[in-house]
Amino acid sequence: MSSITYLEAIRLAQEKALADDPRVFLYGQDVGNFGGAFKATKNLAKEFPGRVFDAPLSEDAIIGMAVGAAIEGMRPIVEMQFADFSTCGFNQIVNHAATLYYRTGVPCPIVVRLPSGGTSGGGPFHSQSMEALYAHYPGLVVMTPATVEDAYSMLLEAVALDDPVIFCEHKFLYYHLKSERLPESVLPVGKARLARAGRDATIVTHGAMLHESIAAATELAGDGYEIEIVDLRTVKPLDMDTVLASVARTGRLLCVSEEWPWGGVAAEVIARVTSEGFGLLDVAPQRLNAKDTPVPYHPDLWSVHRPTASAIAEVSRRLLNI
Amino acid sequence: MSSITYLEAIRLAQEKALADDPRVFLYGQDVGNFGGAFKATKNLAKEFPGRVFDAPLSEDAIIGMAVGAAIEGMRPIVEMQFADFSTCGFNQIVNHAATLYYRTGVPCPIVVRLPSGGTSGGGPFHSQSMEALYAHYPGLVVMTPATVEDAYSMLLEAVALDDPVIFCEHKFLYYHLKSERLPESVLPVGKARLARAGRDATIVTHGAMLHESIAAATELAGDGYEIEIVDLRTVKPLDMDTVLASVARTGRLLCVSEEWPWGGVAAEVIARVTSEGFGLLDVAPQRLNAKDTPVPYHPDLWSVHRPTASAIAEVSRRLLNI
Amino acid sequence: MPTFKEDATVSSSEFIKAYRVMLLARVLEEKLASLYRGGMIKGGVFLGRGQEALSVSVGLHLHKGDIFAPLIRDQAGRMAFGDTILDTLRTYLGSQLGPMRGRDGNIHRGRPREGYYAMISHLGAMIPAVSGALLARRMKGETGIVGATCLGDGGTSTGAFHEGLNAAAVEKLPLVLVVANNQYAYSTPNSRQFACLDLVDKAVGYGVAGHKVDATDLEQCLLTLRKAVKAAREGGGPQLVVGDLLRLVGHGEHDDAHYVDPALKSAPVGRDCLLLAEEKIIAKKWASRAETSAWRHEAEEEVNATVDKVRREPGPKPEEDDWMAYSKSEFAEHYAGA
Amino acid sequence: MPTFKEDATVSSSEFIKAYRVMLLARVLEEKLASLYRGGMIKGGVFLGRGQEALSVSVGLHLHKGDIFAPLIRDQAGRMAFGDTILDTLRTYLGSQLGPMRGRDGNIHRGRPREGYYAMISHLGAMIPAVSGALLARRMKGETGIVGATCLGDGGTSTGAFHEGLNAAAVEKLPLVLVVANNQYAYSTPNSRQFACLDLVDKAVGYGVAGHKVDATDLEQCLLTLRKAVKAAREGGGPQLVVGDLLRLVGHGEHDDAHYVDPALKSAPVGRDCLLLAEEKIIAKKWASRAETSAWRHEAEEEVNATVDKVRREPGPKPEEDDWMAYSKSEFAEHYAGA
Ligand SMILES: Cc1ncc(C[n+]2csc(CCOP(=O)(O)OP(=O)(O)O)c2C)c(N)n1
Ligand SMILES: Cc1ncc(C[n+]2csc(CCOP(=O)(O)OP(=O)(O)O)c2C)c(N)n1
Ligand SMILES: [Mg+2]
Ligand SMILES: [Mg+2]
Repeated sequence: MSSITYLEAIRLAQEKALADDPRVFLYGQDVGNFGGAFKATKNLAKEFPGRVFDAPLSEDAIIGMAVGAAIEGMRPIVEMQFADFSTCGFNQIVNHAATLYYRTGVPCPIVVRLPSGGTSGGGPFHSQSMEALYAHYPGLVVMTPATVEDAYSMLLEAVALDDPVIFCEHKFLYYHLKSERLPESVLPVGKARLARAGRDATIVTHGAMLHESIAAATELAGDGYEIEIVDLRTVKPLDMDTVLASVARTGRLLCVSEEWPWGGVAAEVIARVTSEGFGLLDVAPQRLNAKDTPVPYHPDLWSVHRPTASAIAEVSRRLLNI
Repeated sequence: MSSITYLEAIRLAQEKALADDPRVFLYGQDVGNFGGAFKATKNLAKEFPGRVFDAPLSEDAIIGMAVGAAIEGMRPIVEMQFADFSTCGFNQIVNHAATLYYRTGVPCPIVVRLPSGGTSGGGPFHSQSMEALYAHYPGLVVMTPATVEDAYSMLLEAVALDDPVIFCEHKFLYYHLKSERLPESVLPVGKARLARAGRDATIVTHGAMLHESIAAATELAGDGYEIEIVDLRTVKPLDMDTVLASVARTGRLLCVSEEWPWGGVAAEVIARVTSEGFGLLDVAPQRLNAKDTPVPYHPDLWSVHRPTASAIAEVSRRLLNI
Repeated sequence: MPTFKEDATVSSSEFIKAYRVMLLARVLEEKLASLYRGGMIKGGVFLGRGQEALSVSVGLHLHKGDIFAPLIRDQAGRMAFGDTILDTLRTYLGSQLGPMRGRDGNIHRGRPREGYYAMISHLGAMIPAVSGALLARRMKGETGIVGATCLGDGGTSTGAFHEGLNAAAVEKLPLVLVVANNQYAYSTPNSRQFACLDLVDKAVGYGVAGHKVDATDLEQCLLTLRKAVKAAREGGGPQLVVGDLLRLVGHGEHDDAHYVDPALKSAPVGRDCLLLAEEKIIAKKWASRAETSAWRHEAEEEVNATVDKVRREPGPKPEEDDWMAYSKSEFAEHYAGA
Repeated sequence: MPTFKEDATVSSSEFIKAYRVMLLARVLEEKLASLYRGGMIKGGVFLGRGQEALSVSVGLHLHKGDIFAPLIRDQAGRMAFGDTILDTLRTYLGSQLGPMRGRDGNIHRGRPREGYYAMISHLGAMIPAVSGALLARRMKGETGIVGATCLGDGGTSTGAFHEGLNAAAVEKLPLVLVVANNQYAYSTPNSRQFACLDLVDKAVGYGVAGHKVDATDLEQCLLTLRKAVKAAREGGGPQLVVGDLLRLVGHGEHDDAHYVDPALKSAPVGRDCLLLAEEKIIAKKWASRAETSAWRHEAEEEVNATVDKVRREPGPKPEEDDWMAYSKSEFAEHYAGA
């Protein structure tokens, strides 16, 4: 098997879900014959006739229809063309899908795929990281796969879950991230992963920021510092056991997140670590998010708007008191 | 002047804004002759003909129209019938109003009034506290007045600001909170207020939770503990100077917020305090939010779903190691 | 357009059946209003007085296995579809034994597993949900199914209405969307809500069938819904039914509806569909005045007995609730303090 | 319906003026496509090839003081309304001197202070914005103003379209909403987008005037927009204009549009409005082939010269940006690390 991209892993996971479970279907703009704006559903309409189809330009209806289909026992996977457009289907996600189980006892097994995060030139409306927004609402599972393996296995798990899943797949990783094979064994849903072992500080991160963090850690390794990195994988629920265990080892915490700072993943992780593991911290925990402005479209602005390996390395140095 | 309710203060502020500034107008469902679902615009349509009018049942259009009117130099105040329905106007708020200044340099002076928070029997769709959601987005000022005086003066300031303001007025305070007079001098926008002086611990809170926190502090005062309380007033921007100064005095921090925990105001405040004032903390900061489920409609469930004075007192005791 | 010659009348038994459900809904709602004034109700009370004829006609034409997503003013339609006095009172009185276990209430109640959907408050939102349910049924190979949902004149202004109806039309789903134009959305009159001459004029813009009915007239409602539901069931795609009527109560029981134009109250649209139906029964000699009184009495007895029973039922116990928004208990988060 | 007898022709000078703007837009967009292939463009490139006749007709009928919120495929309409080659290239090439200072780009550019609105990506969103602007103008006592905005066939499926047009209709605002039905929304054909026979059938459901035009025909476009804009300006309320045409490029320059039905390409709807307009000019002897070639050459010269100039302009400097989403600098938050 030749190497598989993150994007192809998502396509393969959907293909497997369709093949394995007759309750699965795909709905979204251009996901049918065209195979999706990013080709995440390429060939699937042909392979699974009547189960992969184009929706009108109606995010609210797309999610609403998925909710209804889920009540009837189906397992819809819906694609938003970009995460940013999910604001138009926001009400159905947070007020219908997310509340259904609590209110009625009937679960709502939908998967909403959000092509997320920044890419060069994407601009304010094709770059957003919306994981914190959805994680704020009770009832939603929010996944943020950072590797090809996780993109594949977590999407399959998302489909298997009875609860609604917001699946934040990162566009920056679509083409560049590659793997030789699909995973055989996987971590359970809600478990974070130790992406890199270290002893001097812990970086807690997710999504595309995992790779920036790894690059920063590599840079710092050159100076003799060993940074441990926790990839959250799902930001809700949060695997505090893994995070706290790492902080217990290192005593230092940096949270790196691409979404905006106020109330973001980094804020939540720091709040949790400090209230649950205050004594583990030797110094003030730090965070690094995107800047608190819309995501600029110009590549030169964008590349400093989001956290980069060099910015992460710089904050890490401060954290390490170098 | 007989005593003024929180709700009446909001009405009076709108009356004054309409009287003082010809650019101000009111738009929203039932805000015209009917005077609004909560009567926050009572008589204003009659007093200001052609400037207070009923909108169709269209939150997206209501906000969108306010944005357009603001570009043309007006100062619209729009009312959502309940904060919870702003999810249907979410896109215009976060992607249009919030981004306009950054993208084009043209400010977007709209005020979106959100009747917020829980009341007995309100249930999942008439009780939400959405301040954290909006604060996550760059470009929005998020106000959460907790007193009659602030309801009045902050709404006037909101209208005067060039930036879009999400004005979270708390329904629980509408009728019960009263004051003898309207404020003469006011704190500037973005400044928190020391609502109660103390030395043993700091509670940082906002909105209706201010009053639960005061009740808890009063209870603890009976045991000889002096709790300092900071009322944030605006949750974005956050007045960290006031918060940090208080924590510097007390060494102990409890954040109390009615919205959901994940990424809420409490999480943000704790993240800020620990990263900026770690050394000030003697013990782990704590937070108390609503439970992580939709807001239940039954009064007996609701009354334990949100933080109450007794729950706050209980967590405070743990914080004080009693 | 097909003509349904054989369908053009309503039998006395069908009419009486519908009338009795309307009457039961009316009696039950009068009780709810009285309990509300007595401070016995948990949450708000939004009644369907004056809208029973249209609502009941929806519920009566649905079968077991169909889908129904009622809205605010559908007590009659709910009961016609199988909801009970007991479930109704359990939600309003806050019994733990109700279908929503105290977590949500009143007009939001439902039993989704039985095709009886539990509305969220955001108007219009049930339209795509029912559409998606119908799509699911089609994918499962079920045929002859109908999904119905109701809406007010105000609800037609929502984006959800538009997107939902359009998507249903594209898929040619068997959706029956019933709009009760009661002239007001809370206090907002039609003139501030839309500018088309008639809401049914929207049908052509979606490519769906449109039906118009005088919703004070039970017979016309029954005939119109019979036709619309049949057309949907037989593959005719979405059906938009618009009924004209007047809300004969406040928006909710807290509202005195002083803003309602007196001219509307005295116009034909302001007539009470229940009274008209009763008059027809009498005029047609399908039953005597004594019989209709007995029916009302029977309904009152049943409602009162159920109130007595439900009042003795326990409310939800906070300490027994699992406080889980997830079906998987591993997903419970433990927030400090909470 | 009023007939505009005196308006029923387009003068040669008006036609040629429109043609030359279309030509300039076409030439500029061809350059953008070429720059895109050369990797010189920042952000995406979405072109309006085939849509110039409809688009230019909108821009040409607006005055200074009117409002225009163009969409993806409105290079021609933008230039007719006053946008320049310079501003266009500055955004696409990422010059700091462009109207959006590198913060947003390309089709999102605008100068709201001059009535030239800067679209957000979320389709439909500009409709209520223009409506609100018109409401504001009315409150300020300005009359005779028009606000126009454009949309695609796909955009009509959004809730924003519905809510915005309805609200404008209720307020009887002078809104001209121009729908370019180019048969596809990205890859999605009309058959998966709506079920009405024609999008103009939606007009009656909003109580607004509807206009239909063959959008490959410049003269018809000019006449139709003249009529619609005049009607709006004179108090006739919102005008819904639907033009049929075909997108003659990919959705964006990354897209080869292989999914476009060949039958559509060879149908009348698939004709190139620019070629048709040129043929008409020649046939009517309003200009010679040599003159039209000279016009094209002139446009190319100007575009090329501007590219040369803009390429030498600096891009935005991150360290000089104030990174403020607020107009009040006190509101800048200081997040640790950032
Ligand atoms: C999206 C949304 N916005 C606002 C409300 C608040 N609200 C509840 S009922 C109502 C009026 C509804 O009017 P209509 O649709 O005509 O139904 P009716 O009450 O007349 O039966 C409003 C505005 C809501 N439920 N949903
Ligand atoms: C609300 C929303 N959803 C999705 C998109 C992504 N998107 C951009 S253009 C497009 C197709 C638009 O089709 P149409 O409205 O027909 O305009 P055209 O591109 O054909 O001119 C889509 C789906 C968007 N911009 N906005
Ligand atoms: Mg109504
Ligand atoms: Mg199109």
